[in-house]
This record gives sequence, structure tokens and C-alpha cells, in this order.
Amino acid sequence: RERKMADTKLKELTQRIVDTQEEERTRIARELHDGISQNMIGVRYVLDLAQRQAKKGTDHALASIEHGAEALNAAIKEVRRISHDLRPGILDDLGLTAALEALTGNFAERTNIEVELKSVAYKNVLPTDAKTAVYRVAQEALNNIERHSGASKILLQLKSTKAGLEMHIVDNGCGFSNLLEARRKSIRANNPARSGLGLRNMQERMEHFGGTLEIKTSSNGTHLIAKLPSSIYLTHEKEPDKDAAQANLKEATSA
Amino acid sequence: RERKMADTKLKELTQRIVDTQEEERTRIARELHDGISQNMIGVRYVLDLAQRQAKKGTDHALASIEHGAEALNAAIKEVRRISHDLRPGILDDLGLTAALEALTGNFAERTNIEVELKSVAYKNVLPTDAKTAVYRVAQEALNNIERHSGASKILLQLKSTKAGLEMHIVDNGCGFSNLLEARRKSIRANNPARSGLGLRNMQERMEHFGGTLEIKTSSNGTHLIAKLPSSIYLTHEKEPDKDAAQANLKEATSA
Amino acid sequence: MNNADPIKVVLIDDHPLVLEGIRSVLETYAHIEVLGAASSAKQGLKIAVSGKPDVVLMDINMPEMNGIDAIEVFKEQLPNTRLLMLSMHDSREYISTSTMYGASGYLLKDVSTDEIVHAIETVASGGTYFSTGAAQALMADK
Ligand SMILES: Nc1ncnc2c1ncn2[C@@H]1O[C@H](COP(=O)(O)OP(=O)(O)OP(=O)(O)O)[C@@H](O)[C@H]1O
Ligand SMILES: Nc1ncnc2c1ncn2[C@@H]1O[C@H](COP(=O)(O)OP(=O)(O)OP(=O)(O)O)[C@@H](O)[C@H]1O
Ligand SMILES: [K+]
Ligand SMILES: [Mg+2]
Ligand SMILES: [Mg+2]
Ligand SMILES: [Mg+2]
Repeated sequence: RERKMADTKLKELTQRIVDTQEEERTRIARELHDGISQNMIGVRYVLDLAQRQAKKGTDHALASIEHGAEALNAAIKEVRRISHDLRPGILDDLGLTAALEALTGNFAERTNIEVELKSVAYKNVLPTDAKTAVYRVAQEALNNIERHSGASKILLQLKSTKAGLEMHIVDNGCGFSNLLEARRKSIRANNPARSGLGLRNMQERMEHFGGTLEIKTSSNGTHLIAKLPSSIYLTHEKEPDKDAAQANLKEATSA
Repeated sequence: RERKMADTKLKELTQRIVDTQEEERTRIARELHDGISQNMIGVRYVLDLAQRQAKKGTDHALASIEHGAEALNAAIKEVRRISHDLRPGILDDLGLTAALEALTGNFAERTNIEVELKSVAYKNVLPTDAKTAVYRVAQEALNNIERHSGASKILLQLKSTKAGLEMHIVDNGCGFSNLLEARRKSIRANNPARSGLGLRNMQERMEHFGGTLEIKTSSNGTHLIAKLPSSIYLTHEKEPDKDAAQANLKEATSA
Repeated sequence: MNNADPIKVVLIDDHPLVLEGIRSVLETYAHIEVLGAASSAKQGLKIAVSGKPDVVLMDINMPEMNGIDAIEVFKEQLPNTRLLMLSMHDSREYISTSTMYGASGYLLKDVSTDEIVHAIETVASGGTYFSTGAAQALMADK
């Protein structure tokens, strides 16, 4: 019986993940279909107008082209935003620290919550999936802080020690004090499925790599610590790809 | 111990789903970032050129505008394709049968595999998540047929009975005969994680709604039956949303 | 068709840039008069009922009520007004459903505005019009 319950719980979790994925797909599909492509269609029509105006030799053509170009710029920004929300290419191109810088920068700008990022330049290289996991944990932690904490300040610190990688996220918000009450509310609302996937996901993501997620919370704020063991480091040297690419480049120039 | 193994297995499954989701995100983010937005930036440059030309009053501007409009159309098509792959809006706009018609139509065109769709016009209305689940099952079944069966013909039949909804997908391919061998291969290749998420997902999706997934397979082909109980039907009447919306629309003129 | 007797048109699309784009193009044609541009079926119906246009050019994907569901109501209240659907969707199902409810034509949104004008002229004079992509989808073996 106990085992069956555990089964059911995990099945529920799986289902929740699938649901979340479908929601995300629907949202992006809509953003693309009803937002981006409508913008582009609009630009199309503006260009048609410019063409008609240019044929008649009127000066208006110039203004129309300009108008079209502006609208196009807005659409390009939107596409970039969606793409970046999905997965920041910067994570692959420049690594975790750069990605977290971009994330916290955008977050601070959008929410007006002050974020300090401390990251020791370190040479340990994480595999892509671990980088992604840490990034997602940071993303969800920021989301939670925005939605639940009322914090005005955040410290995000990335440390790389012999023991492994540590990410600390500290906010000066209200803490989880209202968590129990929130749970009760959501159960009363007959919507237990809504009682938080975020923390659970973060924890699972860390555990998958043999890591942990710790939460310290009080009415002065919340301190979240995500840890990954050093065993996941790909290498303690310089990034191998880069080395190879540089060697390759040298070859090319010495030839 | 047994229970621990079951736990581990389910955890692995959950992780696989998360991985798949990350892969999908990465793919879409790349398509948007490296594909769509580059296309759009290209259009931007063309418009800049047109602008400069228009200032000089040359006829070249006209050609550039036209060139820009064409490139824009190509980008619009791409956005539409990505959006549609993510979630076909037709599922919400016109319902399951229409969505399956579009799905099988596109599939037949792309693969040259003949698909017959039989669907009795039925009035039972499915909630959005159940519609999505059935659609995803059909989508994965077609994917599997294309990738694994070598079939030349498919029958997709949708039935709505008192007992509930039934979807049959029959192919004339090679059946799962090679499944065991394939499993062995993938284990030998030390890649057990690659041994198929599709069937498992389909089954979970149906079970989530109290439904089932049956597979009958022989060297003459495969017959897949997805069932949902009638308890999931929203109503046996006309789509309520539509009625309400139309009534609301009429108010506009009676005021 | 002459300037004294322009084709009266109402435009409905929830996306402002699309709406403005079409409107500004159509306004450069002397034989077309844009009575109004609306961002919802409801708003469009109001304008149409008071202005009695020859043609309503209507988007399909709109919040509150989609264009397809709106067709029946428009036909009921304005039997003489022709409906021309303008949509991103190129699936046969959208096109056939639109015609079934009473639309006189169907245009994919990526057609040129020249073609939109041509379609407006055609349905205004009692014909039907399907843009190339739409016609192909409609003809595709079922
Ligand atoms: N930084 C924080 N400050 C205060 N409360 C927090 C903070 N982070 C989480 N919580 C509390 O913990 C609960 C669970 O968080 P979790 O991320 O698991 O779920 P959620 O954010 O409510 O929903 P979801 O993440 O699934 O959209 C939150 O509802 C909130 O009450
Ligand atoms: N219609 C079919 N005809 C023949 N074999 C099939 C068919 N459908 C599935 N199979 C077999 O069943 C296996 C499992 O299918 P499943 O969808 O679970 O995994 P997959 O398609 O191999 O990988 P994934 O769906 O995770 O990308 C396939 O690898 C294939 O051997
Ligand atoms: K005009
Ligand atoms: Mg959360
Ligand atoms: Mg599969
Ligand atoms: Mg729209």
C-alpha cells in the first residue's frame, strides 16, 4: 500500500510536468501566432503601402518604410525575448556566470528589485545539463522571490570550491511564513495540484546530479542553497572546446 | 528494496521527461534565435537599403521593398510552422476532428504514407486537456509509424460511444517484432535511457483521464487503441462557449 | 466601379498593426471606402449594422469571439453584406468551415494587398474568392 502511494505521487508529479509543458507550448505557440506573426504581417502590409507610394513617386514612401522597419525591430525584440526565456543561448556561448548576469540584470530591470551577483571567476567546467539545471534553479528562485516574498534586495552568489559548486540566493523578503496558510488556501480552493511545483523541481534537478537544495527561511527572508558535487565537473582545466578551437586557429595561421 | 527500485525507475522517468522538455526548449530557442530572428534582421537591412535608395529617389528602392516583403513572407511561414508544431490552434478553434484532419493531411503529404481518417461527427465535447492528450497520442503514433514500421497505409478512426471515446490507429507495417532486438541494441550501446519514451507517455496520458492504451501488434502491422471514459465529456450538447459568445455578439446590436 | 460609388468595407482584426496596415493601404484606393476598423467582432458588428458595408474583411483568431463563430451572426443581421475571411490558417478545415457558415471568400494573411483589393472587388460584385493557398487547401483530396 505504501508503495502504491509513492507510485501515485510520482505519477501525479509526472502528470504535472506534462501539464506544465503543454501550458508552456500553448503559451509560446500563441505568442508566436497571435503576436509575432501578426506583427510581421503588419509590416508586410506597410511595405505594400510603401511600394504603392514609391510607384506614385510620393515622399510618403520613405515614412512608410521607416514605420515598417520600426515595427520589424519590435518584432525582432519579441522573438529574442521568447527565445531567451526558453533557453538563453548565452549559457552555451559564454557560460553560467554570463547567463546569470543577463538573468539578474533583466530581472532587476523588470521588477525593480535590487540584485547583487557575486561570482568568482572559476575554471571548473560544468556539462551542459548541469549548467542548465543551475540556471533553472536560479530562474525559479527569482520567480518565487518576485511572486511570494515582497523582497527589495537579492544576493545571488556562485562559489566553486573543491567540494563542488554552490549557489546561494538570499532575499530580504517575508520568508515562507505564509506557506502553510497558502497550502491550506489552495486545498480549500480544491486545487491541490497548484500547490507548488517549483521547489520540488529545483530539488529534483539538483538531486539528479547528486546535489542538494537547502532552504533556510525566517521572517527576515529566505536563503536558498543549491549544491552540486565536484564529481560533475568536466575538467579542472580550461574549457576544452576553446582550447581545441584555439589550437585549430593557431594551426590555420601557422600554415 | 523492490520499492526503492520502483522509486528509482520513476525518478529516472521524471528526469527523462525534464530532459526532453529542455531539449525541446533548446531546439525552439535555436530555431527562433538562429533562424527566425536572423531572417528578420535580414529584412531589416533590406529596408535600410530601400530607405537610402528612396532618399535618392531611385527606382531601386522599389525592388528592395519587394525583396524585403518576400523575405518577410518566408519568415512568417517559419514562425507559423514552429507555432503549429508546438500546439495546433485548430484544436481550440475547430476541435479534435479538424485537428486530426490537418495532422493526417500534413503527415500523408510529407511522408507519402496513405492515411485514411474516419471520424463520426459527434457532439460530445472534450475538455481542452483531454483533447490535447488524444491529439498528442495520435501525433506520437504517427511518428512511430513513420520511424519504425515501414507501413504504407494507416487508418485513424475516432469513435464516440456511450462508453466513451475510442481512437484506433492501424498500420500495415512490420509490427513490434524488432522491438526486443532494438532494446537489446540500445542496452548494449549503454544507452538505456533512449529505449522509448513515446509509448510510455501515450499510456500515461490516457491513464491520467482514467483511460487506457492497448497495443495489438503482429508482423502484419500494429493496431493501437486509445480509450477515454465517457465521464470526461463536458456536455452532450453544442459547445457552450460558442452559444454564449454568439449571444454576447448579438447584444452589440440590440443595445 | 467609379469614385461616386465606392465599395464600402469594414475591417476586423484584433492586431493593431495588421488593422492599421490594411486600412492605410486600402485608403489609397479610390474605389474603396473604409467605413471603420474594429478590433473585435462585436465592435465590428456595431459599425457594420449602422454603416451597411458591402464587404466585411474579418480575422479568425481573436479573443472573446473568433471570426468563424461570428459569421453566422453577421449573416443573420446583415444578409446583404459579404464576408471575406482573412487568416493565418491555411488548413482546409478553417476554409471549409468558413464557407459552410456563409463566408464568400478566404484569404491567407500573407497575400499581397493587391490581392486583398482584388478579393474585395470580387466578393462585392457577388463572386467568391479564395487566395491561391486557400484554394489549394480546399481542393486537396479529402
Ligand atoms: N523566496 C520566497 N519567499 C517567500 N515565500 C516563498 C519563497 N519561495 C517560495 N515561497 C513559498 O513556497 C511556496 C512553494 O513554492 P513553489 O515554487 O514550490 O510553488 P509556487 O511558486 O507557489 O508555484 P509554481 O512554482 O509551481 O508556479 C510558495 O507558494 C511560497 O508560499
Ligand atoms: N507502429 C509501430 N510499428 C513498429 N514498431 C513500433 C511502432 N510503434 C512503436 N514501435 C516500436 O516500439 C518502440 C518504442 O516506441 P516509443 O515511441 O516508446 O519509443 P521510440 O519511438 O523508439 O523513441 P521516442 O518515442 O522516445 O523518441 C520503438 O522503438 C519501435 O521499436
Ligand atoms: K479609399
Ligand atoms: Mg514557484
Ligand atoms: Mg516514439
Ligand atoms: Mg488575430
